[in-house]
Amino acid sequence: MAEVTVLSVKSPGSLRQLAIYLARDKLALCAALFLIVLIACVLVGPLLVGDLAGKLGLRQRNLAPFSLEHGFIYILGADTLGRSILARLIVGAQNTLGIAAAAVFCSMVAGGMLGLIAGYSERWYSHVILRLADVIMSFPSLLLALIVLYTLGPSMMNLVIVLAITRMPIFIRTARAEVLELRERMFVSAARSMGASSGRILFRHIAPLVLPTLVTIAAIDFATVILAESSLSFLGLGIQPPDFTWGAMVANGRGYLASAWWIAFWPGLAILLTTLSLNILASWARTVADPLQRWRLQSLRKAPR
Amino acid sequence: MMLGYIGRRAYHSIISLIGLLTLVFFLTRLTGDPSALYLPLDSSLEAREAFARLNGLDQPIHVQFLQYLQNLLSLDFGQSLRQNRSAIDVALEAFPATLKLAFVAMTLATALAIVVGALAAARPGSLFDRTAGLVSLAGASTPDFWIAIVGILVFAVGLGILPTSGTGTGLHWIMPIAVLMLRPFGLLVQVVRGTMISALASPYIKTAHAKGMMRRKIIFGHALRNSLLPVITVAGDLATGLINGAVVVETIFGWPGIGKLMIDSIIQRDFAVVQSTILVTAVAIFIVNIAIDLLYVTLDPRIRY
Amino acid sequence: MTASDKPILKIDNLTVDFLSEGDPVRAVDDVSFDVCPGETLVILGESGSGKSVSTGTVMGLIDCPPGDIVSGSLIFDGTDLSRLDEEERRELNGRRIAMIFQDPLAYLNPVYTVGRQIAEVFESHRDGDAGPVRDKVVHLLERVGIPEAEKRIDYYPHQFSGGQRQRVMIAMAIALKPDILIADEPTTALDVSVQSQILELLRDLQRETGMALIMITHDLEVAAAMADRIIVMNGGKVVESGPAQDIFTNPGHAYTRRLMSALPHAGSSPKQPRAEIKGEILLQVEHLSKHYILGSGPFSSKREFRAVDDVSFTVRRGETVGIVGESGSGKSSIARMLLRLNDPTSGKALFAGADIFKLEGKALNGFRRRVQMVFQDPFGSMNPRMNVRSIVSEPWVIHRDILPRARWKDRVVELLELVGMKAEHAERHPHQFSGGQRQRIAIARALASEPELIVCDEAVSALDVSIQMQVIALLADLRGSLGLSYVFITHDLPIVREFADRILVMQQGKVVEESETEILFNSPKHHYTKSLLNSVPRPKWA
Amino acid sequence: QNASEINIVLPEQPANLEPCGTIITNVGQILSRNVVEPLTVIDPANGQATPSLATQWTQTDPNTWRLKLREGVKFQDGAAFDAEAVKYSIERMTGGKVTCSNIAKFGAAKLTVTVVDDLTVEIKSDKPQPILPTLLSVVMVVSPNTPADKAVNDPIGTGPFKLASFTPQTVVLESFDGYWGKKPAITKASYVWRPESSIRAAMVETGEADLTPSIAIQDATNPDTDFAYLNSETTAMRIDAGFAPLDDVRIRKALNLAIDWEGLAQLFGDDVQRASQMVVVGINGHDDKLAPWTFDAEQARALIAEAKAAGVPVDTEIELIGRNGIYPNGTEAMEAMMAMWQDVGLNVKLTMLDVNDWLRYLQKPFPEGRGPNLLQMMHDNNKGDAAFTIPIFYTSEGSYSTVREPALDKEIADAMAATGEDRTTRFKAIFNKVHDELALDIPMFHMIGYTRVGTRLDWKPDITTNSEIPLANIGIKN
Ligand SMILES: Nc1ncnc2c1ncn2[C@@H]1O[C@H](COP(=O)(O)OP(=O)(O)OP(=O)(O)O)[C@@H](O)[C@H]1O
Ligand SMILES: Nc1ncnc2c1ncn2[C@@H]1O[C@H](COP(=O)(O)OP(=O)(O)OP(=O)(O)O)[C@@H](O)[C@H]1O
Ligand SMILES: [Mg+2]
Ligand SMILES: [Mg+2]
Ligand code: NI
Repeated sequence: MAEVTVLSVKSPGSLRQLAIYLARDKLALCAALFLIVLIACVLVGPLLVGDLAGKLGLRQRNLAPFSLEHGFIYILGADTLGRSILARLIVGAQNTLGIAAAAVFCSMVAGGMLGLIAGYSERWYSHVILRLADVIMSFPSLLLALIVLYTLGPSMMNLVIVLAITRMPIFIRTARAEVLELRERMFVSAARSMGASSGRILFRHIAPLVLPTLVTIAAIDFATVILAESSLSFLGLGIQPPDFTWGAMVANGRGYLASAWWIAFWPGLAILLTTLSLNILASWARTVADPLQRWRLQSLRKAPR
Repeated sequence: MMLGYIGRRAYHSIISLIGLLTLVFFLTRLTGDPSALYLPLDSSLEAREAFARLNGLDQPIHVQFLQYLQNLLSLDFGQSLRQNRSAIDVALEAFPATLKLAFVAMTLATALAIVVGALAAARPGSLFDRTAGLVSLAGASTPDFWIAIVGILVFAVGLGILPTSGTGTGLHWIMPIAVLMLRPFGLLVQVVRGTMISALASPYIKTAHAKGMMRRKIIFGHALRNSLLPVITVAGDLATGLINGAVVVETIFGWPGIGKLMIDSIIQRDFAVVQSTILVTAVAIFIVNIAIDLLYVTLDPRIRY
Repeated sequence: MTASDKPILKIDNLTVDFLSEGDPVRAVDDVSFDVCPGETLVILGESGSGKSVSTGTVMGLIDCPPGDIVSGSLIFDGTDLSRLDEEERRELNGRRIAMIFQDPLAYLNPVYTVGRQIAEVFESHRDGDAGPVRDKVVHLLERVGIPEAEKRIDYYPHQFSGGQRQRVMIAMAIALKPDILIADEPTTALDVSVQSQILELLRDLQRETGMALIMITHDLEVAAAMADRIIVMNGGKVVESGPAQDIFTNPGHAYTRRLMSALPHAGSSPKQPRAEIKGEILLQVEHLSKHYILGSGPFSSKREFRAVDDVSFTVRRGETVGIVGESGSGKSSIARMLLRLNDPTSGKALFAGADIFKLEGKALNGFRRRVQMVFQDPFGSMNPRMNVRSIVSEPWVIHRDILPRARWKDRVVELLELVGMKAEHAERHPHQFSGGQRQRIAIARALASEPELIVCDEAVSALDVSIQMQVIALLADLRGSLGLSYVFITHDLPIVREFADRILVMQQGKVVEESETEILFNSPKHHYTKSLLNSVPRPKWA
Repeated sequence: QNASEINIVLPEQPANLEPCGTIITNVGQILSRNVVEPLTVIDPANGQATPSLATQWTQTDPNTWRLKLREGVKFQDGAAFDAEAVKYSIERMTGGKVTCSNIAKFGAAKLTVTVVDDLTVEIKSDKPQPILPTLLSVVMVVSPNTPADKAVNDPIGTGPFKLASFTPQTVVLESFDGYWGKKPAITKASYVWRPESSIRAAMVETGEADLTPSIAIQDATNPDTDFAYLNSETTAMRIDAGFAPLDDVRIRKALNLAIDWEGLAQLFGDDVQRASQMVVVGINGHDDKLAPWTFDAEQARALIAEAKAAGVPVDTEIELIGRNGIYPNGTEAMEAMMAMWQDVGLNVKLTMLDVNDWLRYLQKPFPEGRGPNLLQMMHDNNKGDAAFTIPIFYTSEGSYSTVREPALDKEIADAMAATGEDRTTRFKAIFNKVHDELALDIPMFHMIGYTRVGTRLDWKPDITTNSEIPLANIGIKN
């Protein structure tokens, strides 16, 4: 998601430049490295430890972490069926990140787009969009999930649709709120006087100023979506066992917080670190994208004195 | 002009409300016949048919809908199948608890987030900024039930300073509110921080400095006021999220609110209650959204509808 | 009034850089000057020569980083300004040192009423003298000549005209009768009569309280009228300084000489009406009116304000119509309506025969290509996220047929150079420029789409005389070679006299007089026109 | 808080307090034998009916039973308990105007009640009802002032406690002074509900509550307060024998043999008992000697190979249908079993459904277009007799049944009509046949419930705790 903002910054040799900016912000660099590791997990994790993630060990249920007795793969302990938590974290990354990224991205893009339109235009459809947002907000996501489940059947696609739709209103309304103010700015008038189409004004002039806020929200929504996904699997719409996500792993450990904290803790930590990294990157991207703030990431060479 | 706007909005909202109820009515019926859920597992097919007949579920759906509309006109919202009483009573009874929780949690979260976010934005990259960011994000991306249960285990069982759950004294409020606040707080801190950084770079902040205003007043008077639009929008969205979704807190801490009621009645296919709860929350959500839209105009004189 | 000779503010060897990736930009280079109580120091200089930055440093308003004060000492009344902590700084700002910013719209907070923003000065420095703040604010607004101050106090900045905002800014600065007032181009948007009123007000204050005044201006007449001493800046350096009369009568430095000779009013060479303006009618405005609905809050009562009241005029191809008039008389409103940015309350405007207000779709798009505007507030009219290159090349993106993409880069540089800027400026963002530089970027952008009509709303008001002349010459040149027409809104009589073929004089929304330039200047009919022509400032030493 | 007042925390909020719904766990645990009393009570030890509001009963003919009622009993609203009241209560149950869960236990039987005298009633059924006294344990007698056409939330019965309040947070019962029996030690009981097992356990630990039923095994960590008890629930997988390859008995046996039962038991705790039949010990018809299947993957593979050789399409995908939240660790169990079956070479795919969806598979009519499937289920028979189990599972008409074996139907019909020792042996024979010979299902475990009882109370849970918590039996230690 962070990439979206970054791409809109057109500067020469922009990729290299971005890398330099990234190196300047140590925290953002860590975040980026963490995400790269995650992406590596997504790509090659299942090949490396795929079998271990599903391997039952009923006699080592709830194995405590930090013991090497059963091999390194059990360093983070074992879950309620005695499966290696580490292996499951690695394998689970794929589904988790896939679903969350797809859902958050769709809701941000669709919601943001609708919000831009609703804020900018005064035609009937902007009312319709807003009332639609009201309706979605009032419509319980669980009910929506059930309905989709019963009418369309369970599938990854449907899951993403449900999650994306339920998260959309916040993007619609936030984008619109910002547009309401931005469209009164002089540079919008200036663009209009030059003959810029509404589309250009929205996407070239207004959207770059709205996007940072949307990305901030999206980054946090990532965690929300991961957890929401696990509650939907309870209905049968989410990822179904033997497939799993971090959200499902957390939910699985729910009953064991008092007796085997590690079952919910590690996947929870993974979700937290992912969200955290995304947020740090989002705020870094925000700085990069804002010409008034960009100096924070530049090497400011002072004159000799 | 404002009254006209409110009137128009109310009118639109009523139309959307009717649309919503119709949608809910037909869509909920897609989620299966509830008869089997209400009878013991070993009850006979005849018993299930008798049940459907008794509750009018055997009628064609459009007949049921007409009946529903007709009853609506006389303010009869149907009977709860589960609870043996009027569905709207059930919904209205559950609503205040949720409303209280949501109100207190949102007020606190927003106030706190504004302060923390603004101070973080005042010195981006400072220690305070980084700590506040990490802590608030950690809170926002940790599963709420995790915090709730661990909180109970620590504060009620371990330290014995708070009651585990339930309602009654002021102490009973502490944990539910804290858990409920985390996500809104985390998200709002990020939003406030982001928009404030931009606002603080505006020229009018220079004017304020030149006037010799106190730093605190500049941050909270000038910069904050200009960044409130997205903040209240997001806060509003989160508030509506709490209105129909404080489920975890309600279940774990035993606050019998509307979120839990909604989930239960959806799972149990208690259609009349589903419809009534949605009606109640939708009205609340619509009102919140209208209030927020009015707030925009008061906050930013340039905005007009 | 006697200027004491102990400087209240003394600046020595000030050097300020702006840092970024690559080499720092030196905005101010080893500048020293001082000012004594009761004295007026005028800073003249080229646009972009570091006037605003060096005075901004005095108030501690340059963000460091990215700004970097390389060296220099700033001594105010015996205290070293660079050593102050936040609270001490705050005590000084607003009460003892005040500033009038160059770009009044951006520097006013859009969401607060002007009354409140002025009142904040009092509230920030709560001193003994009691009395309702509101009355004081109303009084201040009256002093700076805002009509209906009692009501206007509750309006928001965007409901004011450019000149009115500037006066709000001034009111704010003089609220506490500071020891030093730094006025950065305080009268760029004011018509001559209001300008003289403001200048008088400043002089009064100096007489009353012995205020020291540092005034940045590009307007040599104003400079002459106010200055005790003058310093002249160029390229970040002070190139000349001395008593006002000496500089005017006997300029030493080459740049100063160039300045003085560029003075258009010096030799009022009677201009012959140009022959080529007999072209067809390009723009015909008929009975145009604009009424604003005014109200201070969403729930307050509303009233109607006639900003433009039954205005008619025509512009021929190749002709320049100047609009001069009172600040707040509706000039910008007309401009905005002509550009279809605001809807008129009534009236018609025909552009090349088609009613502008009824244009739709393709026709509207074509119109927007043929008509451009330079906004009174150049900073606000540029997207803060775009760099100059994309700002200037935007018309080509919108209207694909103007210029092939391959030529954009060169053309941007060309245009920038035409308005006196440099190629390297293309990669910078609007906030990294001086007021005059932004104005020139706006002009470059207007020229980029190769329009037929340009509406210039105070388009050269922030430029120093030398660059002003360069830009005017450029515009005149285009008029000649391409048949461009201009609606030229300005307060600057010498410039309209030089540039416009015909002049409309506006007052309170109405056109009170319209005639050929020379006729107007030689035999004004309306008493308002007469008063305008008569209030040309006089040199202080005369 | 007064020493004789206790707090009980239940896992679920009772949706209503209709006395006709006491077989629903969270209603029964509050109302049953506290507010309303049944005509008979089942002795948990042997499954036999013992007197409650009915003191004696005799079968006058195969279809008719005559009951003697207890004397000197009053309803909490002052109405007298008599034959009319019993007739009213039964007619209210069977009238069809009130949705009555309890009536399901009677199957399709039609009952007619006649008042013989003040304290005698005669109950006539349209078919022989050998176990009517057992069935009468679900007949809760309510005051004649209870509306007959409307479910209620303010039950009035003859029990030792009367309902004081019912709010979304709590139900409060207070002792009823006019109770006919011994005065209970407890004067007031407040019920609250928390779904989270660990919270309930914590509430008893901190003293906020005195008793909570059904905590999760991992929360039952304190031997002093946590009691394990066989809770009458039996878990199993139903095999849909109507589809290949499940119509082949070798495959069904292989399914039973492929599971590492000991390993799987880990999920349900040390006290869980391996099941070989769908009823627990103490239920009439349970056969102690019927041995459960043991884990033998080799044999399972061999059986599958054999079936394959015989042309059975063993590679067909078999759908394993689970239900979310059916019992603790239910999903894990499904995952584990799926893995084990896959291990022996069966193509099993898991689908977890929500209750309503799952119900379509459980009860007839089954959904169209299903293929070979295994259904996760749990059966609760605490009513003392296998008659509540065998017919619905194994007859052709049985509402859960996927079997069509006329011979078996006949056997079951005979057993149902039999009484006494004969009845028991016949039931045992059926269980044996179903298990060893036909392998119609995959019985898993007899489940264990854990209840945490505060140290203040003197009480032990038993097999009936899932349906009732009689406050009168709870003593206070001091
Ligand atoms: N934030 C900034 N970053 C980089 N360069 C800047 C910045 N602000 C100003 N400059 C540069 O510093 C120089 C001095 O600017 P300054 O605003 O002092 O000019 P000025 O003399 O006030 O001109 P004008 O009359 O046009 O207002 C200009 O060349 C400008 O481009
Ligand atoms: N949006 C608005 N709402 C209400 N009143 C407005 C608005 N814009 C302008 N006005 C008022 O209309 C009048 C004309 O404004 P306009 O900006 O056209 O003046 P102007 O001639 O351009 O003045 P200046 O030379 O000071 O820029 C002013 O009195 C101003 O206060
Ligand atoms: Mg300047
Ligand atoms: Mg103007
Ligand atoms: Ni001027």
